[in-house]
Amino acid sequence: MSDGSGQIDILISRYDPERDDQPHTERFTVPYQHDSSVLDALLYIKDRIDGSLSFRWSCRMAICGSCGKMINGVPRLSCKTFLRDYAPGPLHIEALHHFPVIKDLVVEQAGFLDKLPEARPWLIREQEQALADGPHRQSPRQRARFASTSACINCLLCYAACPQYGMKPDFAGPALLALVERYNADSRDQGRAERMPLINAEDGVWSCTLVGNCSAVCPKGVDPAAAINRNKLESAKDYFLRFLKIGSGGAE
Amino acid sequence: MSRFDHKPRLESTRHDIVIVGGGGAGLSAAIAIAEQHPQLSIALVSKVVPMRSHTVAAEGGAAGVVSASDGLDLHFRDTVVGGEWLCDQAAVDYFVARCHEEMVRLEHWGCPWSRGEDGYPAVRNFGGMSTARTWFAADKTGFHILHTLFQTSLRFPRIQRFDEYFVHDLLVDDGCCRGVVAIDIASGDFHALQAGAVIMATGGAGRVYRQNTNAGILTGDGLGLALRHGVALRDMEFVQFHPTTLPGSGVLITEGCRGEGAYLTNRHGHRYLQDYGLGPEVREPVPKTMELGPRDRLSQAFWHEQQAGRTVDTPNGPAVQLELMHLGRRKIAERLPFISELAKTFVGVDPACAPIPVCPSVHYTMGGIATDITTATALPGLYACGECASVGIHGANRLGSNSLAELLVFGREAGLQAAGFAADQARQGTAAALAAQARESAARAAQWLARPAGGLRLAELREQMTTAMQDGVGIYRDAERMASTCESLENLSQLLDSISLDDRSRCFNTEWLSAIELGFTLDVARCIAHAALNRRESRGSHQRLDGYNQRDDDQFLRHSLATLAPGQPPQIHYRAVNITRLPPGERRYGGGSATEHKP
Amino acid sequence: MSNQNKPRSHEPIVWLLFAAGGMIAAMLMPALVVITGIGAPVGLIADGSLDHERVIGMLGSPAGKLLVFPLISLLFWHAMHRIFHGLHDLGIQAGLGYYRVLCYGFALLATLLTAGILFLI
Amino acid sequence: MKAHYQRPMGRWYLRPFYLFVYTLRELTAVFVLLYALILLSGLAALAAGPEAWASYRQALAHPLSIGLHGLILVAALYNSITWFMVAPKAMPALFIGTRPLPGLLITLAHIVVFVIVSVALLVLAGAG
Repeated sequence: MSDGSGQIDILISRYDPERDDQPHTERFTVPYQHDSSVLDALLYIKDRIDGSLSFRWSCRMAICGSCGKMINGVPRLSCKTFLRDYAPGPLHIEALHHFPVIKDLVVEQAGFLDKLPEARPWLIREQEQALADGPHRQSPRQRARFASTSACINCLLCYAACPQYGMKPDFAGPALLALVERYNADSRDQGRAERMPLINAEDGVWSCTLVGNCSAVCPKGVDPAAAINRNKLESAKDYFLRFLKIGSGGAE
Repeated sequence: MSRFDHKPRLESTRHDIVIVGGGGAGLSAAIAIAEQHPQLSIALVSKVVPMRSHTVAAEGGAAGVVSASDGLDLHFRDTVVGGEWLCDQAAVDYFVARCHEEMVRLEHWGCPWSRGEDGYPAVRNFGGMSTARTWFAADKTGFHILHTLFQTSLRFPRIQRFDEYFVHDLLVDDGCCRGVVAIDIASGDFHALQAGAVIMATGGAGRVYRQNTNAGILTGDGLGLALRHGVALRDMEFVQFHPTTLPGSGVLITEGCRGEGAYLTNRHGHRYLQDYGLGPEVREPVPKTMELGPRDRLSQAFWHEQQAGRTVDTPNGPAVQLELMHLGRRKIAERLPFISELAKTFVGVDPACAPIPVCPSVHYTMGGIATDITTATALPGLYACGECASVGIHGANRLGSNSLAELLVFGREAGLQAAGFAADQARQGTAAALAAQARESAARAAQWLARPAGGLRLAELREQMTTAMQDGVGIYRDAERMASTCESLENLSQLLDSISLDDRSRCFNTEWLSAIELGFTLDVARCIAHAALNRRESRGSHQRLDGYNQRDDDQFLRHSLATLAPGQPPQIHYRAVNITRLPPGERRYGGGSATEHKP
Repeated sequence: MSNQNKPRSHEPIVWLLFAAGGMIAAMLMPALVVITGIGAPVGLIADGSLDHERVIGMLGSPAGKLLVFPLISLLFWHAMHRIFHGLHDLGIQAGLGYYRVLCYGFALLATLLTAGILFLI
Repeated sequence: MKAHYQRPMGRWYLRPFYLFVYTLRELTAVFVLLYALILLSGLAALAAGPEAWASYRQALAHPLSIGLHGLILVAALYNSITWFMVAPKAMPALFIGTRPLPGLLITLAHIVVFVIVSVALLVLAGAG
């Protein structure tokens, strides 16, 4: 840990689909201050050294979820990771693991985005309340039940951290299953039965072996591993108790 | 060399409505259409995946009259007075009447509003508001609103998303906006989306300044697009400086802190706002007093403190101190967890133990694409909503928490209006003309990739622009510096064609996009600077030091309208403000003297 | 788009057995290993208590059988479940269904064997 | 047109270190299996009669067997600790008011029970 400023070497994994068959590494040297982030370094390189370096970024304040990269092999938000912690370097930046690389540090996110509707990530009510009837009531305690799962910014670091997703892209994955839990745990929601098929599926909670790495890398404290594994018990209950619920409408 | 052919492809699709921008306003519009007109096809085009849009970074809350002691009239007055009478009062009336309903609608869609013990959504105080009416979800209100809207939009298969498509031109035929041309960022191919109506919801243009709270995507694309097709930008000189942001980075530290009772102190520990007509000093939050004053006044007070040498020095420039310590760790954890995280991460401060160093940064574009109360622009078929629009509710200074409410109210309005327009439109006859236009526009955009090497660096030009804006059109302005900024910007826009790119590839070429963005941003910057130079008075966020230090209702109780013709500096015109029921008066905050502090 | 046609996984059956075995392994196994694998063989356990007759008397009682059966059989399920998933972790794709039958078949066999032996005692 | 690069998974279970930690946890299953087999064969010996039981006890007393049990013990302890560490994630969420019960507390509770049960078993065996 150095607290001052200086220079740091950064190794960046580059890939240009129009020229390359596989990525190669390029070295850049950038200056840094005590508060320079990895994103600052990438912007410095793009602006002053090589404009062809491609990466996603936007808010710079760890809330939009755009700028996840592998930083020395660990998935992190580059806006929230500081060069001082890696001095004197070198620092290795790659595209998020487990996703197909489009170019340089940019990955194809369809593996998450296309599955989103399967989570039914919206409030499901048996009877929708009229606007005129005002808001639903929900106590602070009830709200606390889904406060942490609702904090997910979809940055996909958890997918890059999950070897099971890496081996099996059909796996719904940590963020999606955390989203399922977010709505299921919302006292206003009545859509659990609609979401159970995803939970119960082979590609649902049952592809998880509780590596736990998703929760370790989450920059927002979501704990997807807990969201998934709590639902293993729910799914197991659903598996055996569905026979007892015939006619109760509990199961689909 | 290349494994692929470089010929730009141009795909073409037809939709009933094209929405440009996937933030709060665009999503509100899309959902409103999908709900009310399920037969219409909607294309939601966004240069980032919708949940990355900058609505996500809004923190403090969204206004909506809720309590029995409050009333629509009070919200109306706060907004009009806060905007120093430059608000369209009919629009404000329309707006305040619909805020509450939109908050409830969001609640029904699952937005996790913070709650009181009674189970009803809680409200907090906000600057310039006479009572607590700001709905909030801890200090991540924008995040929760955006994700609620995005996730709710997934219910509607009629909303077809074009994620990471960059719109670089509008298609206009027969005097009507008929679609857009976009670059599919991942492939670099072009895509023409023809439509019966287009809604612009691309957000603000904070990136015209060097130090701002805005995301990298806020380059004013929508404003630039409208401008190039002859639509005027209104009140562009009014740029909001948020008084509490982190020095250097400009990371936003929400007004919600002050809503919860935080203090602002100078280097002597003195709560200096009482010296600027915002006193008396109160311990507990009192609406419209001290730290709950409006943003323009607070940013101006900072400037004076800095001039007087009473700010604190940080490695990234002067700052004052935002003190939350007296709120206690528990309340900070419950109400302001994100601020806590940001302060710890970016300046190494635990706000429960030490003050956060803050200073003003550019935050919000109060002007925008001029629309009427129905969000329609002067170009038939083109609608605008959210920060990129000027529907007229913010005037010379926006009150915090009115913008999140605005994008819900007018996003919905834009959706419904555009749907009505599109349903009326005959679709035949224009396809060939539009296709030709799209081809021509795509060829122009592709020219960037064919330019000779050895030209100017893009970033150099951008830095010169943001520096010129920061220097000339800041919190306090004078003719000399504004004129110099105008001149620099005109020169820079001439140099745009001398830029050459390092990246000539098509696939995810963000340098190419940045170059096109810079064209839009520069045009917006020029409009801001010229509109500012021409407004010879001081009002709201536009404060002058050069003899025009006072408000001048006789001359300038008027909207500015900026238009741009190729090869010429922006033209500034003026139009009357729609004042229906609250005549101009004195703008008064705090319980003490009404005399404003002027340099 | 729809998730309603996703086939239900039968994993809950083996997962419940794995989890129960895991709890037994985590809570009891270290102490049991010390007792049966180290303490008893080196003679730390009171003399005579491990005589054939006494052990039969203990484990052969209905209560003893009720304790021993889940203890041994669930350890098998716990181990075989992890071993099966370990094969997947090692990147083995081909024949995974075959290995599934093999792994859980082995656990089932061991369970039946345990029950059979206990029945005989 | 798009040629995306898909990085091979390689030997992820060995490197980086935090994934190797997981691999070790999964590897304890082999030792659990071994121990289960030892127990089962003991049961079989018991059923087969006093002679078989005696030779089973003799085999267990062999230094190799003691060494193996030492290894099994290490693996079992590692399995126990990792099991207790993930326990908070596998059980229903607990709250005190609006605050989630810290996972560490749940892990500690498991460890306390583990220690009590282990000591009780050892004392019982020693006394037995």
